[in-house]
Amino acid sequence: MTDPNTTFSSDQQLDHVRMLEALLFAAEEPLDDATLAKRLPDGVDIRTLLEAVQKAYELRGVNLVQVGGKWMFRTAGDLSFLMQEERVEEKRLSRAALETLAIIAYHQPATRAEIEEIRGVSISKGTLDILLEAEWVRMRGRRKSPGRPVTYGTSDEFMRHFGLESLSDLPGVDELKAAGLLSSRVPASFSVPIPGDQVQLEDDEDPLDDGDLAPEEPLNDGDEQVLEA
Amino acid sequence: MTDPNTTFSSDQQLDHVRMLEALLFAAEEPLDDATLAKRLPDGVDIRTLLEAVQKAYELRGVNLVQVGGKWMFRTAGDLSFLMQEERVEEKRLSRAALETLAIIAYHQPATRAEIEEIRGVSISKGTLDILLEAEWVRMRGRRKSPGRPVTYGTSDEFMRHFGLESLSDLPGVDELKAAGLLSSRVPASFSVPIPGDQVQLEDDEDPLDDGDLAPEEPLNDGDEQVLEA
Amino acid sequence: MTDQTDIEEPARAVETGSGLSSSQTAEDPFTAGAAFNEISQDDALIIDVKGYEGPLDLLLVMARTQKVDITQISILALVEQYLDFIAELRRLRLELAADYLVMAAWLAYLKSRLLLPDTDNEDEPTGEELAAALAFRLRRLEAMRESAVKLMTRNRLGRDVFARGAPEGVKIERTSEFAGELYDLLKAYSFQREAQIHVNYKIVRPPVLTLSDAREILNRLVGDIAEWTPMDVLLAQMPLSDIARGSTIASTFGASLELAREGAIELKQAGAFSPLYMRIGGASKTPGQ
Repeated sequence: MTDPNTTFSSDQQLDHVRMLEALLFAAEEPLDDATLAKRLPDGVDIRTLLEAVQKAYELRGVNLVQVGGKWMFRTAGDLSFLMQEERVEEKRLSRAALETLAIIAYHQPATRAEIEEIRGVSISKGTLDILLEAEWVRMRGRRKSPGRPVTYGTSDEFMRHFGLESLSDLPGVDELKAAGLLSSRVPASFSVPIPGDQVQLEDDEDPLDDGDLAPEEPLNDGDEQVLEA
Repeated sequence: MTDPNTTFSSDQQLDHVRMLEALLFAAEEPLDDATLAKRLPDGVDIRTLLEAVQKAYELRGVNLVQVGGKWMFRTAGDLSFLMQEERVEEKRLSRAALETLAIIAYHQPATRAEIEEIRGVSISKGTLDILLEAEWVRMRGRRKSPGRPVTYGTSDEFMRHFGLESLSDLPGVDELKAAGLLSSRVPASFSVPIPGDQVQLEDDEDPLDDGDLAPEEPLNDGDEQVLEA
Repeated sequence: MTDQTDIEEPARAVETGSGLSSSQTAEDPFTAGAAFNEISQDDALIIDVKGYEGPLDLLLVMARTQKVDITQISILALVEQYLDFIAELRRLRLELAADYLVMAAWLAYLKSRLLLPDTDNEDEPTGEELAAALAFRLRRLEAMRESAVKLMTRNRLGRDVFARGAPEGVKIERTSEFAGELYDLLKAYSFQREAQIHVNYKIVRPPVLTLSDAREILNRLVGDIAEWTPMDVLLAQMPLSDIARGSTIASTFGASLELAREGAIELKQAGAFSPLYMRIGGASKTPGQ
């Protein structure tokens, strides 16, 4: 186990580490580099500092982790047995919702039709609603194709909940990609779409229209076309 | 600065420290010895452990503190400045307050009755309070007239805020006309007073009585006479 | 009703053979195949198929009964198994969702392509290509299922790992400060001072020739003129120096139209923009008459 203190080159760096610890401990939400940098004295190398802190806490009861590009402290995974009392009641996800979530996560951006194609069955009313409500899935944009269907992707909350640093951390994503199983086509081609960046729209996506985000509108009747109305 | 890790006598103690850290970190409330003991393996000397953890975090950005016999992690007191963000919100004056302020500025020293006469409407409760609160208006003294009404004038803060060097910088009729604020049709007899000194009392003013500055008294009931009581 | 149990059995059989359900630990509510457990005795005839998440799911479950590794399954055997199953359900006159029938039709086609020698038609995919497409879809669905399980068994926030229970947060101290512009202040002052000015306004008549005045003047002038006279000449005689000429012309012209209609005067004009002549009405008759 490393000594967190000897890792730091100077008293000044130690001061900065203390600040970083305090900020990340106090934060209600994961913080990104920019937010941290704004709070710390000018000219501090945030990345180096974060890595130092991450290392210092690596083997402790609380770890510094990066989720979706943001930093947060959380309890060490191996201590989950201790935390029974803190567990929150989970929503039960149906098998359909679970599969839909996985498809959206690995194939994003994915349209409803694409999800249905992979599952070989239409998505029942409410399945997407449940995922949207859980804030694990969000509407990303619209596919630039006839009917301009809405595309879905995962949210920051998804990254946070599953402790993913980025989408390339999705379990098994590399193997799936290599096997061509994230392709929409038979892997004769074996060219595979990498699950794209969460925030940036892809080339074939348009941003959502204003009305798309109206809460009651989109998904309740299982017909994407309604969004166009 | 001590090394938190070398403080612990054994791997087993380190395990317990990790547990303690995780429990205290995730807890929504400070935890007492008994609660901690119940959740840690049997036979752990909680007190020794807590002291060890407390010592380990002593100089870090996060400290273990005891409040009311219960334990919790807190960000270090000297870093509290990091956790605060000051935000100044601009509040705009109501039209009534602005008009009242303007009249006080030009016509000072002015009593409430005089302000009302110029405005043609009575001043609602609180309008003067707001101006006093904004520290743009102050009570100057009392008019040497029946009822000895309080006279109002502007403050240094008013001058600062509106960028005036002296009250005589307030524009006169011609300047107001030139700025298009007064129409060209005002009768020749129309005049704008040139306010006197902001600080010195005029001949017809008495200084304020001692009781006048009591906070709750003056303006809330909209009746100047009460001040005399 | 013995048929009912007959139907239920094969369905259950494939189900328990599924490697999927065993890989999903029952203790995890997220991953338990809840749909499988909802088959009740009364509804068995209908729900039995509904226990599957569509035809692809049914195929996947059947494939699982063939081989643990679905890359090794015999597509032809799978197709036959599916078609037999559907045929049995139809024999029992069970209502089947269209999805299942569409899949059955497609699989029947696939079967024929696999059994018959390839045609030379380049536009049609070969039986092998079709089989590969089906295998791909099955593997892809299975991959997503496995991924869902892996995802759900990660250390999840709020279940396995925890964020700070009582974050101090960043305290935002809001101080409100009054703001005002000198301009607004002066505007407010001017506005209300002016509002309190009491003035008597005298309404000044605008310097125009009214229609009725024009009519009166014209009546008087034309009364003396029996010969055609240009309007300009008449206008020159009008004693109205301080009135705008445009207004005079307009009103005079308007009045002349009115008078002409009443027969008091006559008008003539050779063409557009040429001079307008007027004379007293009835002047064509000899004055003597």
